[in-house]
Amino acid sequence: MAKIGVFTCWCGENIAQNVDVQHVAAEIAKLPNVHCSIEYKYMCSEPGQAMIREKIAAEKLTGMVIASCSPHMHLNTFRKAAKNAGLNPYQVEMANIREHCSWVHRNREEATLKAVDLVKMAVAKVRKNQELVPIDIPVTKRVLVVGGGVAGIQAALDIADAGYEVVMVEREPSIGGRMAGLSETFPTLDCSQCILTPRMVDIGQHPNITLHTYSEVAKVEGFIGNFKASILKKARYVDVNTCTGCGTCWNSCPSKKTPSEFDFGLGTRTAIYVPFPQAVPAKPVIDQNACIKLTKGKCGVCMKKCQANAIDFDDKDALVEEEVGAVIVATGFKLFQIGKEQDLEGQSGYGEYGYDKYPDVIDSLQFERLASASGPTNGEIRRPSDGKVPKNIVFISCVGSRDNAKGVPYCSKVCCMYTAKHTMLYKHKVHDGVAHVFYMDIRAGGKNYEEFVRRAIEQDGAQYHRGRVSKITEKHGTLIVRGVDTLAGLPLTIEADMVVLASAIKPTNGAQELAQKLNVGYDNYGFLSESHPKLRPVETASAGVFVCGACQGPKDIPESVAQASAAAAKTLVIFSKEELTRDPEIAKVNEKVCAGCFTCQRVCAFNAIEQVDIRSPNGKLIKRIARVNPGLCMGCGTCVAVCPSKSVDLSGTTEQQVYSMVKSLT
Amino acid sequence: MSDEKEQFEPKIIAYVCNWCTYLGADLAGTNRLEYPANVRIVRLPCTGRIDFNLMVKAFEAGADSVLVSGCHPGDCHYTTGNFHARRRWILFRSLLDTMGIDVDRIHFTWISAAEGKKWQEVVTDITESTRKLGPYTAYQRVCGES
Amino acid sequence: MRSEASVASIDDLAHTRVCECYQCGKCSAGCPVGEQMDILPHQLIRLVQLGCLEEAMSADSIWKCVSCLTCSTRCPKSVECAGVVDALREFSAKEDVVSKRERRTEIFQRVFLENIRRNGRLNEVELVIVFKTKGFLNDLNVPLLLKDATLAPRMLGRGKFHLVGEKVKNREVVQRIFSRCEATA
Amino acid sequence: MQVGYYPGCALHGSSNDYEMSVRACLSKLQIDVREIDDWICCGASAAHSLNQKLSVALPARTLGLAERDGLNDILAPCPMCSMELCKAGKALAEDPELRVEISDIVELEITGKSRVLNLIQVLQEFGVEKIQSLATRSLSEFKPACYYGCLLTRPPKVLKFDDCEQPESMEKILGLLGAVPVDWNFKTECCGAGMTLANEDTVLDLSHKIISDAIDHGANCLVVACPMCHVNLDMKQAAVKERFGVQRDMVVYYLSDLVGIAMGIDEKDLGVDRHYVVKD
Repeated sequence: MAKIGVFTCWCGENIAQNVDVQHVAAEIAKLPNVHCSIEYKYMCSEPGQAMIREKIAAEKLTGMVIASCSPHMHLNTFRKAAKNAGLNPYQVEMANIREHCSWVHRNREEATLKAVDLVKMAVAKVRKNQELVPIDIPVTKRVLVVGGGVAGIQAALDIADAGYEVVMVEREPSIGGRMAGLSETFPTLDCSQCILTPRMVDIGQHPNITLHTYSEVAKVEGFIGNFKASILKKARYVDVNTCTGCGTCWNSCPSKKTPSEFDFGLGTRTAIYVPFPQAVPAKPVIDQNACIKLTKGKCGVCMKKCQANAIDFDDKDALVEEEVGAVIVATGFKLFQIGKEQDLEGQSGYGEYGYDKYPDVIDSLQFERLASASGPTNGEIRRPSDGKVPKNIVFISCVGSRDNAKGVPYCSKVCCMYTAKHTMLYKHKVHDGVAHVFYMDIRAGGKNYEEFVRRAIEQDGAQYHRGRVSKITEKHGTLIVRGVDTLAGLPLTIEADMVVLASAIKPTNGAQELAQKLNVGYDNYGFLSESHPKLRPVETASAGVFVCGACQGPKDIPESVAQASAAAAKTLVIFSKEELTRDPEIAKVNEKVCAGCFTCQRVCAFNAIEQVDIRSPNGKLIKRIARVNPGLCMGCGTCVAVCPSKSVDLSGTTEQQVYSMVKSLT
Repeated sequence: MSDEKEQFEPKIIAYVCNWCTYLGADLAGTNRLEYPANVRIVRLPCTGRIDFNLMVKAFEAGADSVLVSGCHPGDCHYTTGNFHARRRWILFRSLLDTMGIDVDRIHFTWISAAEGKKWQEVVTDITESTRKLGPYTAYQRVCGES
Repeated sequence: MRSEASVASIDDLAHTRVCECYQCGKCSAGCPVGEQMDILPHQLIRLVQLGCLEEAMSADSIWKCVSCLTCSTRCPKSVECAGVVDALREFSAKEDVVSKRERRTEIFQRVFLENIRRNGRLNEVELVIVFKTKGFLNDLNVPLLLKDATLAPRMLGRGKFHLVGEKVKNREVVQRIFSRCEATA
Repeated sequence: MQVGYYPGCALHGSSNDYEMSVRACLSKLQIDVREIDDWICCGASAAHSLNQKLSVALPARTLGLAERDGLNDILAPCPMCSMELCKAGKALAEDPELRVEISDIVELEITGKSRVLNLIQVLQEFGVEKIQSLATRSLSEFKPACYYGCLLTRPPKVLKFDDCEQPESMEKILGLLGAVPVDWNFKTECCGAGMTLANEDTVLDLSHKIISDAIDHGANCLVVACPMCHVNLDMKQAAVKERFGVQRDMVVYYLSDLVGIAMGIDEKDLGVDRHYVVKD
């Protein structure tokens, strides 16, 4: 027989003013199973809680109702009190007679009547409550970091330094990402490689970090605390363990004409190569499409020269499995393609700017390589067509960004800043040169950002024109740029030696496919969705999967790094416990009646429903039914509503509980 | 109009989600926004949980109107629960209509945690409109007989 | 006369929404006749956005426009800039606020349409003679009247001139089409 | 292959050399060209400048006549006509209300389903390889700057023809016939089009830029597929020369002229001798 205690709170005058608390307590005392009904001035106060604990123990209560404020306010307080007194915390219900009653109804008689109803409903519910035990899930204290750019590096080092294992997967032969190719960084103009490469070395040498470069995530299964990732290690044809990175192979490779990915086609590389001298690992890969031995069967110079016998032309792609408890996605960005080829419908590129047609029209990442001391020109600004030092450069902002017709409608956020930086770097290297910038708005919100842009204009003399460029043509090796200065109301034609297009930022190739593997949402452009834009900025719809860096939206280095550390912190929260405790108020399938229609599986937003085969002892399939994975279920109850045979129910809000609440109003 | 009808106080049962509308109603309280005392809230995790049976049970319990309210589209705490609710809602309506249930007594709305004011307005409107419709004796008669 | 022109009626005629323009100026940058314009294309759009329609309708530049569609084609917001210019021209002519300096261009367009109304197809000789006469009556500019006169014999010599122009058989229907379009516009 | 034919006013007026050339060329290819009976003017820029409704109704009448005669494909060698017909056809096909209204105005039922093609499209449909096989002489002495002007590719959403910024369809055809087209900048810049009479200054200025860029990039002739471009670049070339002092004369061919020459048609039959600027 249920023994229910009901505790009605005055909340000082907050409730008592408009609700006759004593009347409520007296009415409720008449209900069946109500063992005691008590009112008190402040139930949440320590004396109030002490009284509750006493009553639970003394009266051996099996359930209790607190009639006071919103459960969002104090349900946890009273559950804790119950637990301390030996009552299962899930046997506690609240009736909200403050926010939903005394505060919103002035008529004391009506409010009191309603309060009685609300407490009755809670009593009806608690009669059907069951003891629930929080679910414990073991945690694999290892994290998978996808992407080895600055965001991934930061997250990985934070977690590894905290003493946990990190598995890092990077698609390219080396980690470093976009930042490794940048020249100097705004607003401080510190050298990008100087600040990044030591961090890259840390990754390579950290005892807690396993690095898979030239690898991709093939599959991820499981749930928070218990993921299993398959990682495809692409054939490298070089044994990283025996290779010493001496460089003999790439210095002797006869296939030298492949455009360098790292230099965005401004330089060339050999078939066996490291993308850049500071690469981590500093071990080469063989490009199977460029290698003469692999394409034509003859050559093998590198193998003959290699003292360490590290070359293996029979190398094959391989899958490795890694078990992890959390995943951090840091796959970064690529630039919008300015040429004709586009990867999204409705985007068409900029034929009017002649990118792909005029060699001296380049994009902003290419300019970074020209300005970089380790770049194809050793940091001298020389134009690609003839190596001449350009005396006039036009920089164009918002190419692809804020362009609903051809590109993407959003602002790429960093272009204003790096364009200002480009003008400065150029002026510092070519003192008699003129840098023109066409912009629509200057977006320089950030610490020392506005000052930086003003410095480019006021000290380094960059010529800023507010307006877009309409067309670029070429005459005798000079680019004719037709733009406008809308502030002066003048069409402008500028003869330039080189044009740099600040192309829009888009998520990198394959980000959407990865998101699908991880059950993480993404927007129309492929940027991954965080679970709340303000309060859960690195979490995703998948528990245990976090995002950071430009894969979530355009952002600069400081922001990427900050978000990466946030993702690391969230991961460490998971790792701080031996076992994860999950709320037991989740769905459960009655396997006896489940007909295996799997409607529930189709509506579940969390992939929490699995198909399970029920077999006879001799292995014969009896039936296939649905089962809820307690690690994934979030307890929304959508499956309960759609189940045609009513075989699923939601603990804590069972069908019987809801029915009896409603029935109590009859 | 008879005095009796003027004094009719309808019984309204509201199924609301825990994360948006319940908090919206809490906010109405915090801001002391007064509204008629006719509504009884049943707190559910998500409107996705609401099925046909819950609607019928409410009328069986003597409700004169039923209100279903959850998060705005795109704001669901559980990503898509409210979409499923909305989709099912379209089905319910015609099904309930076919069964002879007065669909003017069923209300579906979205109220966010920030919309205390909207909660006040919705409850006031529904109370008023239900008061005009009068007690749902038609259902109660059928139900009583069966 | 109260003006019929409004932001809404211009949007309607041009099948566009001028409010979408964010004033990047790409239209003005690419305009082949931008250098000759008193008010640049993006400024025309801005005037319409602000509701300063009289200024826009009496601008020289709406008649300088050669309808090459470069502006509309390159607009990042897909605003039909050339369509807006057409709408402004239509209202400007209807409400008789055409800039004095650009009357000749407007007269040319009117003469062209009258020619089509009469013949169904363009009669070039008639077009030239009527345009020259009306243009002369407008500004009494003798050099402009006589210009190109020397081209005529050369054109005749090359068989490029038909003194008697073509006419369509069913000219009544053409006239009815004109009347109906003028009535509904 | 059979196509409906809409010459437009220019080809039946001062640009009759273009019509000669098109007809000679298509007849050599044995393309059956059927002129739309009693077609009317498309209204050109005068209509869309002064009466938007008229700018739909005039081309719609012609489209209706073509539909009545069962002509599904219509060749309009003048890009202005072609664009106006396409634009009206698209508007009519997409808007049922407009379709009813305009059908009443023009006294013909219109669906807007006929395909309107420019000269390049007709040659492409016929098959460039087939033209190549009919060629009797190489165009190797020609280094044309192919000039598309405004309305062959614009507005791209209506015409859906070639790349509106860097078109290449004429170069492909002429290249296969042995010509050596030059890469240049002003392929799609405007020449002033129909403003020849109303605003000559503009036309001379724009034509000058086009002709000099073609010369700068090593062209020895210009190729157009538009009667108005031809007027501005050919007839006005003397005036351009007088005002700006261009170094040399540039013969301006219609696309059909060069295709015809490649197939061995006599230049006289193509009307090439009637151009203002002729080869010395």
